[in-house]
Amino acid sequence: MANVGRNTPVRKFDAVVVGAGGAGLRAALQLSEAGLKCAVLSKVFPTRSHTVAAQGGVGASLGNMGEDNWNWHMYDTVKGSDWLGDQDAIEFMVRTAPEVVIELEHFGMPFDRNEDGTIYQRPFGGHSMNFGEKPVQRSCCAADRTGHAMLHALYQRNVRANTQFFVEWMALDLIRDPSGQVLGVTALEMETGEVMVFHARATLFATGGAGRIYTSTTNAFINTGDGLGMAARAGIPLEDMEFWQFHPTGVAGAGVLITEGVRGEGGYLLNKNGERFMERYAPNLKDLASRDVVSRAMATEIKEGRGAGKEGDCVLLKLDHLGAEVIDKRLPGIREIAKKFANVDPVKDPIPVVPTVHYQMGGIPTNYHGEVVVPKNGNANSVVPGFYAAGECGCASVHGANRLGTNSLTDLLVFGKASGDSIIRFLKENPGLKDLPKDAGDRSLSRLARLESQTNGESYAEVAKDMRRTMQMHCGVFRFPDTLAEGVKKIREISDRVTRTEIKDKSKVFNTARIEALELDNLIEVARATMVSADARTESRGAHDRSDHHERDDVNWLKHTLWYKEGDRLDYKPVNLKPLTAESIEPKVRTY
Amino acid sequence: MSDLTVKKQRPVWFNLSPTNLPVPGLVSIFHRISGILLFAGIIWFLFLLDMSLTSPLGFAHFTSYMAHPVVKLVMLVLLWAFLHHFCAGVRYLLMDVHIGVKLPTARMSSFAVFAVSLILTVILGVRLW
Amino acid sequence: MQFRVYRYDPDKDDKPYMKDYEVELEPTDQMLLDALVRIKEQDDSLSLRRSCREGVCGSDAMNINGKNGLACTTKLSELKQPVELKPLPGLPVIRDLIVDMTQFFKQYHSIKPYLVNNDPPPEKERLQSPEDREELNGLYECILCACCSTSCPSFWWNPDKFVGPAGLLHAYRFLADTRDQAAAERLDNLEDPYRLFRCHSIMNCVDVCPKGLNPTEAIGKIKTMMVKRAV
Amino acid sequence: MVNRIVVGAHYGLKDWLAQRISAVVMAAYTILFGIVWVSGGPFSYNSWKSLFSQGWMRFATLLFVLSMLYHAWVGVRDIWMDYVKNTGLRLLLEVVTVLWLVGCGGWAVQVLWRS
Repeated sequence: MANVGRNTPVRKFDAVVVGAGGAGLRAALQLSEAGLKCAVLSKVFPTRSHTVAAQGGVGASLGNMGEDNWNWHMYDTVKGSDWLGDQDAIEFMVRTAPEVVIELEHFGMPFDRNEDGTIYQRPFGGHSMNFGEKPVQRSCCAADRTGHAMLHALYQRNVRANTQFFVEWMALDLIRDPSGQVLGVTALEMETGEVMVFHARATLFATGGAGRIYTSTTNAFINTGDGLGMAARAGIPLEDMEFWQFHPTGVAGAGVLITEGVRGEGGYLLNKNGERFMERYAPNLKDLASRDVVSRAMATEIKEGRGAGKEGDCVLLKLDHLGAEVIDKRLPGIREIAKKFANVDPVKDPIPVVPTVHYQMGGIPTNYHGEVVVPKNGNANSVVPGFYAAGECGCASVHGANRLGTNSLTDLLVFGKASGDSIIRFLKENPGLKDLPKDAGDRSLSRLARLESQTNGESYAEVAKDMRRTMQMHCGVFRFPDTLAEGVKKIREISDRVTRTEIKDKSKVFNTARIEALELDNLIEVARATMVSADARTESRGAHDRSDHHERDDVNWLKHTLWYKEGDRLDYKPVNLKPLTAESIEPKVRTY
Repeated sequence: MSDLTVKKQRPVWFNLSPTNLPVPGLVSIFHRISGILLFAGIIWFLFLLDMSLTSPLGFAHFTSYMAHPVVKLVMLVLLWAFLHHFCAGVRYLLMDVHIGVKLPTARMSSFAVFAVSLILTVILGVRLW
Repeated sequence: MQFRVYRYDPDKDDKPYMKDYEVELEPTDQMLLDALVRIKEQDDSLSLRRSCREGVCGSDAMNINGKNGLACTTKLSELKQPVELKPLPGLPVIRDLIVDMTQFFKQYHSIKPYLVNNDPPPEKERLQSPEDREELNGLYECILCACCSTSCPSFWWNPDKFVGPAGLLHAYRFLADTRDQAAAERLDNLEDPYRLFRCHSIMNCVDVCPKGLNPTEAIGKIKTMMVKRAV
Repeated sequence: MVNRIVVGAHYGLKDWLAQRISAVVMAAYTILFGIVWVSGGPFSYNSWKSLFSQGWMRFATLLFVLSMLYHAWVGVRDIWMDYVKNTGLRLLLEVVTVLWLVGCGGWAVQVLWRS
C-alpha cells in the first residue's frame, strides 16, 4: 500500500463524530445546527447503522396512556440496573426523555397514534407504575420498526442541517497528545484504501456495541466495538464490560431479534409442556420482568429439560391469541421475520426463541454530559479533554448491570444531544486547535503495514471464529468460576494470535478483508475486557450470574469495573447513588 | 478525493435479458415497441385511407393491394400492435385511477393484456384473411 | 452448492468476469448471505456490503439469478443452481458486488427528504389521527436498499434526471404526512418531464421490493395530487 | 463534484395528462368505429365513401387524428428522452418528429375534406 507513509493527509474540523447511528446523528444534528464544522464518519451509509434494527420503542414518561412520571421511570431503571447504574445520570436521562422524544416527533418521526392524536405507548419489560406495582405503557413506538423510523428521521433532519458525512470511512485510532487531550482520529476511506487524519478540537465516539464478540447475537456485522478498541489502545479504560444483555427472544438458530414489544402487546412464553413458566419466576410482572430475569428463567427451563423444539433447546413465544389484526398493525415486522427466519406464521404458531446476546451495558466511561472520564490524580471521574462518548459505546452509566427495554433508544437520544451540547460548550471555552503530536498517524499506519506485510499468518476469519466460540462457551447467561478462568487464558491466547492475522486480498479498493481484520483488532479488546472483568467480579448482579456467588454482594461489589488494556489491569470506582435532585433509591432485593 | 483516485471508468451492467423481466415489465416494453410500429404505420394508414377514398378505381386498387400476402402480414402485425397498445393502454388508464396497482392484480392484468390482445388479433386476423 | 459470482477489482482486473464457487453448507445456513460469508472464508477477496443480516439495513442488495433482492432474506432453498450473483444493475461497479450509489442517494436527497413545518413547535407532540398516520404505512418502511431504482429501466436511462422509485416513494411519504407544510414546493420540484413523469408504471420496482412496498402506487398518488392541483 | 439537480421544465403534467386524454378519445373512436364497421353492410366504395362524407364522422376522425398526433408526439419524445443522450441530436430528432407529425396531420385533413 503506497500511501502508508509519513505524508498522510490531514483535514481540520471543529468536531469529529465517529459513528452515524442514533447517538452520532443526534449529536451531529446539535453541532450542525449550531453552525459548527463537523465531520461524521461512518462505516456504512447512516441509515444502515444498527439503530435501524431497534424494534419495540423508546421509553419516556409522556403519560399518554394513563398516569406516568419520571420518578417511576427512574425507579424502574435503577432497579433494572440492579443498582449498578449511576443515579445522577439516570435521573438526567429519564427527566430529559420526554423532551427528546417530542423533539423527534417534530423532526418527522412517524410514531403510532392514539385516537386523540397523541403518541401511542406500549408496555415493556421492567417498566412499571408506582414503583413496581404493575406494568405501565411507556414505550413510544412506530409499529415494531421504531429504530428504523427514528434513524431515518434523524438522518433526514441532518440532511436538512447540511451535516457533512464521510460515508464508508472506518476510524482506526484515537489521537491523543502527551497531556492526554484528544485531537481527533485517523480513518481509512474504504473505497480507496487511503488513510487520513481528522484533526479536531472535539471527538465524539458513537460507535455502538460489540455483540459480534459472540457467536449468537442479535447484532449486525458492523457491531465490532470499534470505539472501544480505539479507546482501549489509547489508554482509556473500559467500564463494566462483564455486563452483556441476553435478549430473551432471539429467533432460535438465526439469532434475529424478536422485540419485547411482542410481550408488551400481550404475547407470552411457554415451555414444552405449554406452561406459562414466567408466572413462577416473576409473579408480578410475569413475561414483562426485566430481560436478565426472563433470560435466566428461559435458560433454566431449557437446562432442566423443559425446553421446546426437537432438541429441547428453545422455548416458545406465543402471540396468535392477539389476532391477525393486532399483529399486522402493531407487529408487522415480527410477522415478516418469523416467517422468513423461523418458518412460522405467528398468527397461527408460536415462535421458537432463545436468549441471545443483544446489548453491552458497559463501555467507555462518561459522565452524564457525555464527557469521557477516567481516574486521574485521585479523582475517579476526571474529564479527558476533547473526548466524548454516547450511545451503546458509552457508559454513563444508566443501564448498570442490566438495561431495560426501550432505554437504549432513550439513552442515545438523551446522551447524543447532551454530548453535542457539551462539545458546543467546550469549543466556546477552548477556541484554538492544538497541534497534532508528531506520531499522530503512527499507530494506524503500523497496524496497516503489519497486515500488508504479514506472511504465514492465520486467517483472520479463523481467529475471529475462535474468539466468538470462546466467548459463547465461557461467558454466557450462566457463568462458572472454572470456565471463566479458562476463558481468560484462552482469550489471551487468541489475543496473541490476532497480532499475526493475515489477509490474502491486498487490493486497495474496497478491501473488506482488510476491514474485517482491522475490526478484529477492536473486537478482541472488548472480548478480553469482558472475560477479565467477568472473571474478577465474584457476585451475581443483573446480567452477570455466577454459579459460585448466587447473590448480589453490595458490600464488596457495589462498584464499577474499569479494565485497562495495558496488562489487563482492573480498577474500580464507586457507583453514584446520589441523583441530581431526587431522593436516592437505596439498594434492596430485586423481585419482579 | 475519490474522484482523483478513480483511474478507470467503472463498469456498469444492465439487466437487459427479457427472461429477467417480470410480466408487467414485458407489457411495458411491448407497449413501447407496438407504439413505435404504430408511429411508423401512421403514414401507411394515411396512404391506404387516401387510396380507398379517392375514387372507385382507387378503391379497387386498395382492395387488390390489400389482398397481397405481404401486405396482409404487415397489416396483421400492425393489428396486433394496435390491439396490444390498446389493451395495455386501458390497463394503464385504470392504474392511473388507482385500479389494479397491487402486485398480484398487476400481474394478472398483464397476463390478461397479452391474452386478450393476441386472441383479438387472431379473431380479427381470420376475418381479414 | 454452486455459485457464479461477478468479480471485478479495478486494482488488477481489466474487465469484470464471472467466477465459480462450490460451497459446503451447514444446516444452519438458511439465507444467501450465510453462503456468501462461507465463500468469503474460502476467498477473502470477494467484496460485498452487509450488516444487519435481517433485511432492515438495506446493505446487501444485489442481483440474484437475474432479480434484485437482499442476500440476507433470500432463502437458499429457493434458488436455482448455479446461483448467479451480480451487482445491482445500472450503477457503476466499484468492486465485485459493491456499486457506487452516489447517484441513487443524490436523487433521494433531491426530494428534500425531511419534514417541513414552519409553525413554531408546540410544547407537546404535533397531533395526528391514527387514520392520518396510517397514510404513512407502506412508505416510511423503505430501507433505501436501491433494489427498486436499479431494476427500473427508466432509472437506468436517466439516473441523473429521473428521481426513481425509491426517491419518489419518499417524496410521497412527506406529501402524505399531515404534519408537512411543503406540499406545494414538493409538487413543484417534481413537475418536470423527467423527475416524476419518466415513470411508465413498468412495476419492476414493486416486483423486487424486499419490504413489499409499492412505489408505483405512491407515484400514482403524486400524479393525482398534481392533477387535483392543476385542474 | 457540485451537487446540482436542475429541475423545473414545467410541462411534465400537461403532457402526461394530454396523453391520457388523447388515449381516451382514441379508445372511444376505436369502439365507435368498430360498432359502425360491424353494423354496416358489405364493405364497398360507396358505403366507405359515404361513411367518411358524413359531418360527424369527419369531426370524430379529425379528433382521433389530432389525439393520435399529440399522443404519438409525447410517446416518441419519451423514447428519444430515454435512449438519445446527446442534447443536440435529441433536439434534432424531436424537431423531425414534430414536423413529420404535423405533415401527417395536414395530409389527413386533406384526405378527409377532399369532396
